[in-house]
Amino acid sequence: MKKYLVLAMSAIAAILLVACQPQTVEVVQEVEVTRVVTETETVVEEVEVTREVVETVVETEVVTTRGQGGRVTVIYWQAPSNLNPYLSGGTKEIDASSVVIEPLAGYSETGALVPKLAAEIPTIENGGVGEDLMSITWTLKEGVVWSDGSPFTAEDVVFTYEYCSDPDAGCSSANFYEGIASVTAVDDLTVEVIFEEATPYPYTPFVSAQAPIIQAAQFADCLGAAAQECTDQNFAPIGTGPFVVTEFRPNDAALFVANENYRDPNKPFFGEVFWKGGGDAAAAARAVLETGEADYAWNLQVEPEILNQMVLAGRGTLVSGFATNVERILVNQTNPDPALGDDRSEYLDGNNPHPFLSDPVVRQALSMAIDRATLTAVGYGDAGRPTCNVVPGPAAFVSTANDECLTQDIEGANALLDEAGIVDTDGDGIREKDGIPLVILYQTSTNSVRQATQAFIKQWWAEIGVETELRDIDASVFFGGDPASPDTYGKFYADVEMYTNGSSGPDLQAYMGGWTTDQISGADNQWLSPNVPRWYNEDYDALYLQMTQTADLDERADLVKQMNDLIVQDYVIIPLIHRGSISAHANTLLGVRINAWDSEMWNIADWTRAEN
Amino acid sequence: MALNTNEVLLSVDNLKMHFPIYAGVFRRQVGAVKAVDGVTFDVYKGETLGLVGESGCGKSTTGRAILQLYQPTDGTVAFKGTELTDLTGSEMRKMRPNMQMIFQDPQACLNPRMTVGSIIDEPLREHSVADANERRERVNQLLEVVGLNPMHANRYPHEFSGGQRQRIGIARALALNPEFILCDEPIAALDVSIQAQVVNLLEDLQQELGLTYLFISHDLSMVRHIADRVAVMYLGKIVELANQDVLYREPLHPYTQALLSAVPVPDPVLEETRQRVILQGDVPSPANPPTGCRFHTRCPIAIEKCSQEDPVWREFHNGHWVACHLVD
Amino acid sequence: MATAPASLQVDEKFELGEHRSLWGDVWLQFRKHKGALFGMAILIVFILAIYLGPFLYTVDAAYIDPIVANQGPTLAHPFGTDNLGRDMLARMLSGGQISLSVGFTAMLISLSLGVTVGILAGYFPILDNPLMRLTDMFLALPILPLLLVIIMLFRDSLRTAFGPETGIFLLIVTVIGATSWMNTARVVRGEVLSVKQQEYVTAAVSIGTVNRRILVRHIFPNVLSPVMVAAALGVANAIITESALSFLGLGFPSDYPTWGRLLFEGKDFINLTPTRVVWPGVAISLTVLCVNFIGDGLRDALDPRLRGR
Amino acid sequence: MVRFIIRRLLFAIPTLIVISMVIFAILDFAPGDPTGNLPLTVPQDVKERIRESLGLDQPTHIRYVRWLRQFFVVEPQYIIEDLTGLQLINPEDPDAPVRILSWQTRGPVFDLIFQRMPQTLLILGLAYVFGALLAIPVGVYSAYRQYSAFDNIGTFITMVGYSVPTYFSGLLMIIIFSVQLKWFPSFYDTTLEVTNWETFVQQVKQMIMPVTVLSFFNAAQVSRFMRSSMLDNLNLDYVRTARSKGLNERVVVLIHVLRNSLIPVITLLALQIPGIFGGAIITEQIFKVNGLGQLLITAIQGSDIPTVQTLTFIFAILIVIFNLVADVLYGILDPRIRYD
Amino acid sequence: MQKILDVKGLKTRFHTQDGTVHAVNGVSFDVAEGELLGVVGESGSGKSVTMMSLLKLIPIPPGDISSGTAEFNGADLLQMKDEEIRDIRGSQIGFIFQDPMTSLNPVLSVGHQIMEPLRAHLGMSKEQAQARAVEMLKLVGIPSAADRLADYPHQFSGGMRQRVMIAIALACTPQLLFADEPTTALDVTIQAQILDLIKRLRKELGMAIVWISHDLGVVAGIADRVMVMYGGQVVERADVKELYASPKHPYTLGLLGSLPRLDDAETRLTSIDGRPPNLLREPLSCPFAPRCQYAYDRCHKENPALEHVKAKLSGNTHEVACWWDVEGDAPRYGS
Repeated sequence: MKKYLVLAMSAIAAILLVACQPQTVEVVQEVEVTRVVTETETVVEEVEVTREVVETVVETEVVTTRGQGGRVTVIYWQAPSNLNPYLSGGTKEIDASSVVIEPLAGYSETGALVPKLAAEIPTIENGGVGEDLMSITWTLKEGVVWSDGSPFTAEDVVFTYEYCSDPDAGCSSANFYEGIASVTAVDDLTVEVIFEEATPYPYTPFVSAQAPIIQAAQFADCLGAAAQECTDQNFAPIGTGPFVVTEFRPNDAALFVANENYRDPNKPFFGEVFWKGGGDAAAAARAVLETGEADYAWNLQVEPEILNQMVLAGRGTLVSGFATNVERILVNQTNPDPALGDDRSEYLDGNNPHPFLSDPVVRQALSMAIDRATLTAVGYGDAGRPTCNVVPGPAAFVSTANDECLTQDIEGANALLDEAGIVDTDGDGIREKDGIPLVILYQTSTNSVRQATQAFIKQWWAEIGVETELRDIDASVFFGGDPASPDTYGKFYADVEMYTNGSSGPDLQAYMGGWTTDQISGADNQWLSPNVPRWYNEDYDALYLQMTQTADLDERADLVKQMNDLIVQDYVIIPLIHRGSISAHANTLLGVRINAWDSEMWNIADWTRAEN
Repeated sequence: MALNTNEVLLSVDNLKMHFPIYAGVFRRQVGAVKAVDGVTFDVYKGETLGLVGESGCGKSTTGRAILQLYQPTDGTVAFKGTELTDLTGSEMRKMRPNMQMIFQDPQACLNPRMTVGSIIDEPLREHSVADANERRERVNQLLEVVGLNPMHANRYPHEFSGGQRQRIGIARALALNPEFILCDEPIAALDVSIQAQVVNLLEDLQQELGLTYLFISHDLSMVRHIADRVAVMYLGKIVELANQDVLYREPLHPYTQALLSAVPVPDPVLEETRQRVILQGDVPSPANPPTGCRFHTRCPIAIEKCSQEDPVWREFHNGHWVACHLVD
Repeated sequence: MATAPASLQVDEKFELGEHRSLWGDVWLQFRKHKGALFGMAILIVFILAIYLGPFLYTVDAAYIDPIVANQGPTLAHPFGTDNLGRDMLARMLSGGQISLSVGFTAMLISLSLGVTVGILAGYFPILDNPLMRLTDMFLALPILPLLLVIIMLFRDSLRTAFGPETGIFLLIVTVIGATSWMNTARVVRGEVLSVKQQEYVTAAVSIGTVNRRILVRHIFPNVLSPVMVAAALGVANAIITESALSFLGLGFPSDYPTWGRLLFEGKDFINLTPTRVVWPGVAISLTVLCVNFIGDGLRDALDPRLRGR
Repeated sequence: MVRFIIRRLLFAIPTLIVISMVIFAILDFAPGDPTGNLPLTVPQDVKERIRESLGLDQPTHIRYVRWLRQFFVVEPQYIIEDLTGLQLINPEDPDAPVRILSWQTRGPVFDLIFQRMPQTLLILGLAYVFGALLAIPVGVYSAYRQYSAFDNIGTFITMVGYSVPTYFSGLLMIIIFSVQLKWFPSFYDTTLEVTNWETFVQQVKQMIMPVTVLSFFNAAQVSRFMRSSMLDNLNLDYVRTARSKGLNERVVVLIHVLRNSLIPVITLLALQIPGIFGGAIITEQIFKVNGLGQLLITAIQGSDIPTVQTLTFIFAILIVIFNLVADVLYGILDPRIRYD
Repeated sequence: MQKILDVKGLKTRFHTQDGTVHAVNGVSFDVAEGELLGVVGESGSGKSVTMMSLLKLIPIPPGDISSGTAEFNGADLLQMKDEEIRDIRGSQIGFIFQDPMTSLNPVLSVGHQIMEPLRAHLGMSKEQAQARAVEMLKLVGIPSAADRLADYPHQFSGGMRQRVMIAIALACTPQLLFADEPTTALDVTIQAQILDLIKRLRKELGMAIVWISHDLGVVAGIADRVMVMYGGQVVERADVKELYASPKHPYTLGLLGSLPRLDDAETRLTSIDGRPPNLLREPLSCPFAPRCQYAYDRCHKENPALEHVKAKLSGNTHEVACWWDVEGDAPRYGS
């Protein structure tokens, strides 16, 4: 009962307080329809991607008032388990909390920084970033208040830093706050961050939905180990965002109502967000696209043909956004032979090379045999694009040097292997290199699309005389960091493995740093380091060192491209698909701009509903 | 009738069989069902000793305790001088061929999943060294002895009628040439016309093979017919033991008297005039038997002493034993 | 000894009915149960199809052919294809082999555990209490969650030890078998307790038969009736459990098409290619239905009260 | 009877202790990792710190003892506080005992369970009640008219009822009634509060499909059981006695036979009650009812060990309790049985 | 004396999967007011089925009463509708069964079970029925009757339960009582108690009784007339003294001969060899012929009817169904 009262009161308040003023609503809608053209007699010759970008600027005289739109239903079939992104780190929690709490700045759907609680983005030009790259100074928007009415100040920002950087807190965004010497509140509206060393990209702390500002007053008792026990706070953080938590059911559902203290008096348009979880991706897609029970559904990892068929019902639209995630095959540069005991898959300063995969010719052939377009069409649809790079975005960072791999070339691969003298000597259909048959153990996590991909690739590799044994491991084991388990991706007790990775933000420095020699995964670092293929390249190490000292964006982009080409042309990583996020929204829901760089809910305050 | 010698084949002395009762939170023993509470008697070689009593009096338990199918609580059982209660499992196993058993329910005493041949063969397999052919010979012979067609050896028990099944049971008991056979109500489950077949068979076999029977039954007429001596049991004790003609002619114990008078005689003229002693009430529970003489609660002539003192088991006449305070 | 006593001569007249073995009798009774017969017939057809079918229908169940993806039934693919263009009929056949093998093997495991525990507990009073407390404990264990956890726990170690197919197969049948034996054990124990009281067991003891042979020859064959019924229901239960595990994504891996797995993978395609759901769904339901009917028929046929009615 | 109950409860204690150890041990050996589901962009050292903050670095036996204490000492205090309003635990006390916290939500597991209980109890409870209400008359009549058309059809339907897995029938229902006919929602809204007729209709609509599927399944089981229990009794001598007294058939069947036949059925029903709390994992999954079953499966998938341990242990306790209840019921219903 | 029950040509069959069981094959008999008719036969002779058929207590199907009439007080029981026969059961015809252990409903109190027919037939109120139930329990000799109404059957001993059964059967003071082997399951001393009770009740209440038994001794002591059944047929019928003094059917003779006598231990028993008749065959010949030492051709070809023969004792009637005159040692009707 209570929540309806609150709802009604806030609606009335909004109507009374806000003068009716005309408004411009900018609606950018990217509609992508992927259609797989299949003809019975021919091989899938192409995947035709029709991309239609409808960019309309709708001038309206429509008067929107806060809460006018009533309820909007959002399905996150994997429901959030709490609303404190610092304690969960999963996308579902980050997105859900982003309608309540906000960072200083976020990313737009193009990956560009946009101010949220900050008045503007600090740069060297406007003096916000120190010339020595050692500091950044954020100026906060004036007049922002928390949903409980108390003012939002720089102290809250400082508190957020203290909260997450406490090692006992188990903060899942702790890496956002690494390398910081101090965070100080210069005044109520100014925060200065001093880094420990020169930081060419200073926009990590307090930026994006993974690092939002929490209210100091509310979380005061939750520092350090106590963070785990602050259930009330974790389930209902007080925020500055467009909505306020009224009910939260972990792993099930949440109800939000419009924040009556939100800084934009006319927003949000919707008075209530009903956040629903449970079921699976297909059911979520069905609820938006077919039955119309929901307005928005997230992460629709469903076979593309199913989604396309659902779209035909005419109720909703699929939207997809792309960041840097790439599904890739990693080629083990070390010998994973179990006979080696503890030395299997250990780098050992280069003294344990893989018997045949250390040969770049073999790796190249493996890559050439793959038809990325088919994999995309069958497994990903709108949520994927074939790619030949480990850095597929942002646009300025993408190399075009490797695009010939987009075409499958089994003949070429065979020719390459023949030329290198890697041929089938004993007539069993499997090539041998130096007497060692090319038999590959290919592991990945358990997931139906991945297993389909594995099946395809096994078939193609068989055509170039390589035998593949497939193996899939439960995701929680494969991606878990248990040093005792032989099946983690970091241990890499296989010849090749496949998974998706990408940069955590538009800044690629941390991501690119993952393939330097000192990051080789092994026993000495509990297999936690990111250079999983155990790749060693002096040139790459040098380029990376250079990047850490370069602030200029164009130069950085150039370095990234060079590094990308180095690794991709050495075929230690075989990129397959640039994976995006795919969601669906009802046709009546306007203003959705899917964002792969930040929370998909980043602009929920701007969402409206079309008149029917 | 069977030949009578004075050679004691089986000697039972103060045999007790108590089944413990557990109760309470910790399942402690709180008492015992005194199914058999001190019985003493001898069985002579070649005779048939009848053991009669009503249901629950402990007659079957006595039989089974004699054959060590239950571990007796107290007392001794000597078979041809060998003390059975002291034997180990495998020693007892070697004794078993000498003492066999015929059961009440011809349906239940034959394993329905075994052929008649293998049922009769089982004791042979367990105890003899004979090979399969010799055993088959013996099975056929046994089937013929009990009047069944050896051709039917591969049939299952359910294909036979009750009387035929009882013959199969007898054949099994005879397989090992026992000296002693415990007949535990062998005719109770049979129709009248079939009972006579089985009883006649048992009598013929005794004659031919010199068997000794302990014949347990509730049917006093049949016991009188088949037994040389008869023991009457009441609530775990033997109250009277005598030669059959003596016992039926001059029963001493009031229970024996009542029991005999309760048996209907198939003669309407006799029935009209017969005087009956009709006992009142039911048999008390063996878990909580009355003090003193166990029969005193129902005894038409009980005196005070009966409820206090357990009467002594004594030989009243030559070979006529009784346990009653009031018999002089 | 050779001559029969005079009283017995007339027995030559004994007439016996038509010779019928005990199981023959059961079969006769079983035949009266139309549902059971029908179930038996369909199950036999299924088994034949599944085990002989692959010799006649030689399409590779794992062959991917995206050109023919998502087709309904056609001449080339009588059961249609899945989203990777794999032939559904071939997948159904190989899936059926696994599903049925799981059903029967898990049943055998469960049954041998249950029968062993039941017989030991029923026959040896000393073992009765400990074994029955163990049974109670297993009954009180929340099976499904533990099942899920155990599968996640041992899946990979067994895969490594026995190869991908045998490993997971062993795991699933063992886990299903090891968690479903308790009712059989209880029923068998009860039955043993009553069989133990039967005079033919006493007869065997009085003959001097040793315990081992009493168990094998007398006790075991006579508790077979409830065991057979439990066997039928056990198969049904195992098939359902396996498919439910697969349906939760925790059964066989995806390259191992059991019926449950096929249904799980097909469920999203229910509108696009409904056959993908219908074939495995109907196959599971029908098999379980048949087995249940057979169990029902067996129960009737083995019920001594109903026999000879 | 009282002594019997005490005895059984005493026996239950070691059983439950062993079960709790088994559960704890199995889960502890489970390979999952609560941070396994985090994106790879979260660095491994951060994950390590998260694991430490969850207490995963402590030895098993210490965690086991702590969990036992939480389960049997701390949580009951909170429950009592909730029920009575008494203040047993001083919230200001920094050493106040910590409740069992879920690793996924960081919230108390018991709160989660109480939050999930209403929908599970409502759906499974209704399905259970409907199932029994449907099954008993069907079972009675089938047995009474054994081999009649009603019995044959009923047998077939009940056989189908428990042979067709709920995930198949549920799937078909969703496609027919939600997608095609759009009669019922395909998602179950746990936040819906029934305040007026409209919301009541909404609630009924969202419950119809899961309740139907489950009650059909329950009814199939119970009616088979009811039927065979009736058949066991219908041929007994006392029924003939009742008829020989000139009682009419309704009295014979409903008073004499049903009374006896219901005894095993009622105990079966008692034994099924823990199942209501256990939730129907698959049905909840299909109809998106986020109840206890869904809680369990997400906890398993997310390696949320405290939640799985606590839930499974509660199920174990319920199973033990209702086994006892079934036995006691038997003693109450059947005058022949006297427990001591 | 008035006949209260007159059964003619009753045939009952059971259609089983093995074939049709010819359980009762043309049984005719009558019962006079206040008379006690003993029915003797071995298991499978059709004696119980006959009585249960009359009250339609056999399950139909598989049972099937294919022909016959049974006039009870002038109305044909076999033609009655279910409701009509229900009114007769328990109120005008009582029934006592063999096994008192299983014939009482274990979960209903004894009082309830006695009160049921009273309330159903006599429309008594609960209080009246209760009073009557106590009275009945006293009548059948159950001590402290009033206290035992609330007890359940398992709290009674076998003999007491049979008394309760009798109380139920006699609650509505029926004119006729079918007693189906009421003492077979009891011990001799308890049997003597029950027989005594029945004799007393018969004197007090004056109902007619059909007493089924396989025990010729029991029947000898209690019956006025005796009817011997074999293979679903009546083979001999006579007044009780006549029958025992001069049995005329070979089966009756055999039966008496195979019975050991308490008053005579020495004689060897004469057994009837062979096994009981196979009821699956239609009885076209004498059912006893295969076991009969007197049997000749005709016996295997024709089934004899029950015919009056000359009684040994004057004033008695005697009927027998046999082709052979045992006393004359010749075929009865020539050949």
